[in-house]
Amino acid sequence: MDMSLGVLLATPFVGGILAYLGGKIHRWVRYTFAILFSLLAFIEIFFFYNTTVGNYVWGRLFGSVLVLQINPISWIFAFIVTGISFLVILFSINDVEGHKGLDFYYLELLFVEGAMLGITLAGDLITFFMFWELMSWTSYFLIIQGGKKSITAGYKYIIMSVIGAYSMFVAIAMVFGRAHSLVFKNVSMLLSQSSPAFVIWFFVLFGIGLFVKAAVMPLHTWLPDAHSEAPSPVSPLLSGVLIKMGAYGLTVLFYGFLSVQLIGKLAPTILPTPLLLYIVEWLAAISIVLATFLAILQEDAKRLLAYSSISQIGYVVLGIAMGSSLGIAGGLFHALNHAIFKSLLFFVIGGVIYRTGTRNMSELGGLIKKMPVSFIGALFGIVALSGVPPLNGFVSKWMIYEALLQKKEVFLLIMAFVGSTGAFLYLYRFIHSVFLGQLPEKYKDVKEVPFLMQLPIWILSALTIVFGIWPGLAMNVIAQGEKFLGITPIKYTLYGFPQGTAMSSLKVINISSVLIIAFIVVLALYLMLPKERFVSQYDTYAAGQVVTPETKYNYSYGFYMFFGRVINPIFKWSADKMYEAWARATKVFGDYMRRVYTGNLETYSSYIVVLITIVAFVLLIGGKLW
Amino acid sequence: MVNIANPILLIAIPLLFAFLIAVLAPWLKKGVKYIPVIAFGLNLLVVFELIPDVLDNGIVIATTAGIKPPFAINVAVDRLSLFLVLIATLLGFLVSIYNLVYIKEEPAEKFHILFTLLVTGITWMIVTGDLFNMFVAFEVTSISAFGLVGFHRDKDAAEAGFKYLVMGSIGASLLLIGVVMLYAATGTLNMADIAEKIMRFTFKQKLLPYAFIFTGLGIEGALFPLNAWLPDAHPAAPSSVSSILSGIMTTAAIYGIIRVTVTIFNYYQVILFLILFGLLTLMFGETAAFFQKDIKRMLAYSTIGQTGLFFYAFSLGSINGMQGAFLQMMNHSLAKATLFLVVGGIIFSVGSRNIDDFAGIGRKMKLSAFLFAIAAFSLMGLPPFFGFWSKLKIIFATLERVNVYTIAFVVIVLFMSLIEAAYFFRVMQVMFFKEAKEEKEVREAPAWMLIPAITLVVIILVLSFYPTPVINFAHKAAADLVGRSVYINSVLGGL
Amino acid sequence: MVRTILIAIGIPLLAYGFGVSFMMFKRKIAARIQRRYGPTFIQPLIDTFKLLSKQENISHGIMYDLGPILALAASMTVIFFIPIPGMKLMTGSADLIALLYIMVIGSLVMALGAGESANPNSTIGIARALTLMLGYDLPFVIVVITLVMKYHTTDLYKIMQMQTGGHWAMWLLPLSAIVGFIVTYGALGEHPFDVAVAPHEIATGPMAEYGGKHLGLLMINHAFHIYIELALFVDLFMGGASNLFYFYAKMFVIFVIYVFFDEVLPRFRVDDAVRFYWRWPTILALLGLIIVLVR
Amino acid sequence: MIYYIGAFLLIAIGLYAIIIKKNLIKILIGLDLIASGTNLLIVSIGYVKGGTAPIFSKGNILAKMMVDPVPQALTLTAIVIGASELALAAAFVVILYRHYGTLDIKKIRSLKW
Amino acid sequence: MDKMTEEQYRAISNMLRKRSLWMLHYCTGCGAMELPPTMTSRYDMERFGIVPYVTPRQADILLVTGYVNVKTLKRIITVYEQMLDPKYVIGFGSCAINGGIYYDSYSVINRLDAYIPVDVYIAGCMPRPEAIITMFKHLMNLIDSGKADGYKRYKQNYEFYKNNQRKVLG
Repeated sequence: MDMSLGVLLATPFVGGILAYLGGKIHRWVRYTFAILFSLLAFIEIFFFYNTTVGNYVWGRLFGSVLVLQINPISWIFAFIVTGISFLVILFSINDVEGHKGLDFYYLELLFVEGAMLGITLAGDLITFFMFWELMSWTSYFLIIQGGKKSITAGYKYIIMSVIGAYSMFVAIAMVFGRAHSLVFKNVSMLLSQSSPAFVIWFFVLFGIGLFVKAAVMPLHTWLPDAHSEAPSPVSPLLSGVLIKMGAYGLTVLFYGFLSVQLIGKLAPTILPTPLLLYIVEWLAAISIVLATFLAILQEDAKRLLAYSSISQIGYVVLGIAMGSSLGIAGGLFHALNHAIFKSLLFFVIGGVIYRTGTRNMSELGGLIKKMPVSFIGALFGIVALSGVPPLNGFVSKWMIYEALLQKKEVFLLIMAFVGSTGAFLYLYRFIHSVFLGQLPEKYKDVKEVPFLMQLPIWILSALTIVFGIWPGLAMNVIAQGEKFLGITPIKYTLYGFPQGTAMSSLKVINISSVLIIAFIVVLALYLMLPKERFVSQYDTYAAGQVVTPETKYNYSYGFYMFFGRVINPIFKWSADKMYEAWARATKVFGDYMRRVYTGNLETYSSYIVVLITIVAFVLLIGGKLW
Repeated sequence: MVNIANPILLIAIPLLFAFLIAVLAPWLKKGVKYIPVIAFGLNLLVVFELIPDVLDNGIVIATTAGIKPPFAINVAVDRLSLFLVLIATLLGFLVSIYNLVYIKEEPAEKFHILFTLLVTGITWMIVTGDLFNMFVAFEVTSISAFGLVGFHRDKDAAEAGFKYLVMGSIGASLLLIGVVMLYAATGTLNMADIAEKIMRFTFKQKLLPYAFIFTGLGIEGALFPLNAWLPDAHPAAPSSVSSILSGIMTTAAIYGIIRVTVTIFNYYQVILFLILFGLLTLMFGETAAFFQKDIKRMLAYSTIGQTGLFFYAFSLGSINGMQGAFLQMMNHSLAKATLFLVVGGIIFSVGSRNIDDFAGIGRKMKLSAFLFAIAAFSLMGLPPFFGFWSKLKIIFATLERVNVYTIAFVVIVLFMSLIEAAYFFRVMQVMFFKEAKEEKEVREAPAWMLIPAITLVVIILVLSFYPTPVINFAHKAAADLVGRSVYINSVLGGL
Repeated sequence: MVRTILIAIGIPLLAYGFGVSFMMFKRKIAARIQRRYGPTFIQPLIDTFKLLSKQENISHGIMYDLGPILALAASMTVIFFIPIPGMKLMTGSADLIALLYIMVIGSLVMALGAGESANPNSTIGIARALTLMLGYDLPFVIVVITLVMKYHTTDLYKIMQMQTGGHWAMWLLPLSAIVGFIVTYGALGEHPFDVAVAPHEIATGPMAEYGGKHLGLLMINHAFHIYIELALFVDLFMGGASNLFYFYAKMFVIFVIYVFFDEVLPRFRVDDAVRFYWRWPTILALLGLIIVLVR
Repeated sequence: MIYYIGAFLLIAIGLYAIIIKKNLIKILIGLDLIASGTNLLIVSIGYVKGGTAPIFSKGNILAKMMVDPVPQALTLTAIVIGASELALAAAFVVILYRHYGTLDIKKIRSLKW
Repeated sequence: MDKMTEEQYRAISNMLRKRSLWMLHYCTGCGAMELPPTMTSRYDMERFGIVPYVTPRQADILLVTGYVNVKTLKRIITVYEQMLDPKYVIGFGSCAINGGIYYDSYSVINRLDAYIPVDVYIAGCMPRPEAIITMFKHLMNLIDSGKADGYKRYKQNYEFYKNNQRKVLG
């Protein structure tokens, strides 16, 4: 049983290498290996359903053992990783066909999957960090395959990732200096015995690394660029899975290494939540609201979705940081849901880009008639994302709100709500500008995406319904996970939550069945009425003016310009500009610094003299500067 | 039966062959170029023979003239030396294979002589147990390096060579002064003996000689204010020489400093201010590298940075720190040598040293680009490559004690790693993802130039996925070094 | 079982009756305010019938058809989650928070339907409506939270029950009630918040391309909408009612006030509407919330 | 003592020449001065006042009165090395002169940071 | 039985339809001047269920108020074709009937009748509100009795109308 974890982890890596080598023979060999091994990993995951396998030692280093483990919490994330990766590979086959360096692409894709799987399976900090870095640079190579602009975006991504990872590195090294063992259990034991200052340092440094990956404001600036510039099939992987690794890390940090009680002891608790968690909650809430507002004002479809990801990951972090059973369950469930619907939306827009070649929303429109399947996918995606019943986003958002209400964190709740309402705005903008409205003349021959690209859309659409109506399916694992973390597991039913879990009970099945019955009734009424005839899109009201195909009679540029007038004052300052200013300052400073290498022999010789003097002097005063 | 596990052979064989080249050149003509390969092949054999001995006993000592150590020049190979000798010989061997194709310019035989002498000098410097011998080895290394840097005899090479020469000879003089001062104080030149005798001295009495030796070796070892020759000299030299200079020569000089500081002066826990040198070297090297357009110059600056990194790790003064330093030395030697060799091949094909001209290399010279990438990853310390483990160790060693200083050190080290990652990623972007402006006919480098790089990359990969033996070995080496008695006692009382 | 079926049929009819009667009253009262005679009392019913019986209907696509259908279905769904006198209905399945989201389904789907009509007027109307929604959502959420904090439950029925006997939230939380009133106003889309429809600017916005049976369904939906907003306000702030007559009376009082405002005020520009909502109502609502929290 | 001061003075003058002087030949002279100073230092360390050469075969000379032989050996080595270094440097100067047509170090600055 | 219900349904629907006439006034000339008093408090058109509406999709009556020239005719036809059956057209004022004082202009259409079917004309330059209300009453009677069948005529004689339109519009 222990060995099987190693097998699971090795699957994507082996698949990647085989796909790479197979690609040299024939492209279908490559595809077969890629699909086969990603599917294999996904299937292997189910052998670990609801099990806790600990401590498969796979190596030793510096006196610490390297351990793999799996528990229900990591299972959820491993499930997301393998599932979405599989779909991404399916989607890739048609989408990136004909590009250069495809063997390398699939290699990287499977390596990213393997690295993320490694993160979820890691049982000690060295393994965790190793796979974390591996994930960063392998995904970097995926991102920069998206064209010219993506290189800058990828550069930003890798720099920020590396900064985050190094921050985490310092935290890990601090622990290693004390514990000399980095197995999760020892780490939590050490932290429970350490001084508050040490724990806070650890928390902050480790947290920064996770926040960068989870794109919590103000460390989010890499995300909009990277997600929008990456190749279409990579964006779902980034948005759906990669940023979830941050959420997983936070869960492990908050409740694996530390615990609510322990964090509570670090600072006086006048608040409903321990201070550190409370700060995290506020950061999450701020990213919810600001990212939502930014998403509303975007013109680029993928950029819009990228900002939406920042906002939605805000909910995840908010839920996880809450510390209550319901909140954590909500956060984890939202992580799962977000992986489903955001990947779905990115797949859809990927298909649209594949067919039309643009992602500028003001150039698109009216694709519903040409790409109905994509439209249905987008519809499910936006309904799920906006948190409207009966799809899955509703349940998790509801849980987070109820948890906030339970803890009386009202201001956070207000922000979460506003973010959610704002989501209607940008999501409507997304679906309208792409699928509704006027079909531009140049896209009148656009076809639906090929079957392999439809498949992920169908599967994920179905999942939004499944998890929306039967949230108990997910709660089953999440409750196990909470038990594993030592938190009271959440009470749930298959269709919702009984009285006492939240402020009030919830039965999703009732809402959806009433909705469906009402729909059937109204549809019956509608069908009894005189039949309608279909008219062309140009037969539309234009105050008597005749609309011709040459006329662009569509509203899609500057969709919420009037709203922009209201909120623009907030965005005078941006974190991105600040970072760029820092980078520039560092660069200028560095440029001055390197002028010591003047290239003049006499300068260099004088350095020697100066140095001897200094060394002699320092030795004279005892050789001790400190 | 002659026991070939004798460290003296390490010096003797290549010296002999170096003179053989000079002698045989008129007859062998082109065939001369195979002599260094044979020489270092033999050396490699010797080193492999030495390995089990050193692993068993911790140290192997050889003496000359049959007199016991304090009075005779002796050669001692302990774990640390073995570590470096192995790398030096390996690099010497591989690079001399590389030279078979790479060196076309005349006078080739002089190049081969100098090259052989260079590697010999480095090996000598590492294995010697005698301070004055170290000076001589230092000079052998330096002079051959001066010659090799100026080998192209063009504008840049001459200027760089001249700068290097002036700096180097000042350094040599300083080193000699230091050595002589020690001799005046103790009356012996044997390292172990000096170490024994110098124990009676007060801290301040030891100062001046140490300052001179440190500065002298520091010039060759590329410590911060003394390293200004390096970014000129390394790029000016032929790529194969650059890989030796960057890969092992600075490391050997740093080895000298380590040996002097720890074994002779026993200063390693006292003079923590050496950390400053490490950090400054790191900072200036990496920052300057970030701005370079010329790839060899960038790599040269990166060498300065790496040297700073492992010197910093060494000057932490703990066993773990030294372990990290040794690992990083190894990583740097292998990776940087690979980089220079690969870049040499690329420049050979592209005909330019400007990074921007490398656009599209990733497609046309797949193997070279791949080797470059692996070596660069290892140098940057990306997992799962070997550099990751060494960097991990360095950071762990720094944070054994958590205080404001160590945190600040770690921040600097990591920030500089970030800059390093930034410029290497930039190069790789250009190589792999930028389209070439004009379609030039670029062919893969000749096989003989790739084989050494491939070998090195294979070694890196093996170490990456199976680092445990090396890590343990480095730990033992560090422990031996810090527990000075092993060295001193076995040299003085041994045999 | 029979009772359940009766309720299931009766509640929508009742809601429609209530809603359509308000529509009737509205036109009559408005006429009287303008010193006109006004239309026949059953004019809205006539209009609806006429629209539904139009002999020709056009469609721009499936989503265009589904828009009004789903909007109406969603409104009918919402009705079952708002308690009416003596009946809990399905409030146990979805609490106040869920209700807020169920209420959105209709508008969202309607927006999609209108979007497919490829008419920029519709799109602008929807953009405005959504923006306005974001505007009034902020104070409304604060008000809802205030109520939840006050009564320690999110169950609408329980909130209603706790207000029986004259302990109306309107008296206990006057600030929140005022804000709730203004917000309901915006949700109804009457002057000065009729930015989404704005017939003179953007040709009735989302409805620009809708005619015939689709518009008929939307008129029915409008009746439901009025009922939903008013019933929610009455349930939240006026303690529901003990019987249907009181329920109707309370809704009627509120509605008459709306109509008065509606008739005398001009229209906001949409960003001004948002600014308005984010200024005074929000401040008042926050004050109300803080008062509840502090007590 | 005077030898030591002299030796260090020579080294200092050499360094001065390298740092201040702009002519390549003068820099070479500076280098030579440093080497000479070092050699002087080494020899003076082994020097015993009134001592003789350390040749045992002549007999009847006290070991105490002998000059230490090791520094002399060192000096010889150092002189050889110094000479070769200087020769190499001179070669470089020639090459530089061929390329630049001048010996002024201010004009030989193609390599910069 | 079926026929009976059909008849009754038609009767009822006509009865209700005439009570709910939503109009779209196409203000081509000065005739519209008299509409505001008709709509507002003094004459209160809403008494009869007549309300001005905005888009052709929603409206039942197309009010062509004033002269029609070639350019506006195109718009009128578009609007008319966008309206949903049953729909009615009212020629409002002398100009709509025969060009009025612009009868000899090069660009004015003299007979609206030839291009779209007009159900009711109302004479006057311009018609007073009383006249307008009388006209509406007349239209209601026509609808009630099923005689306001302009939209049917348009479909039956589609080719005729199209030909006429084509002649003018080219």
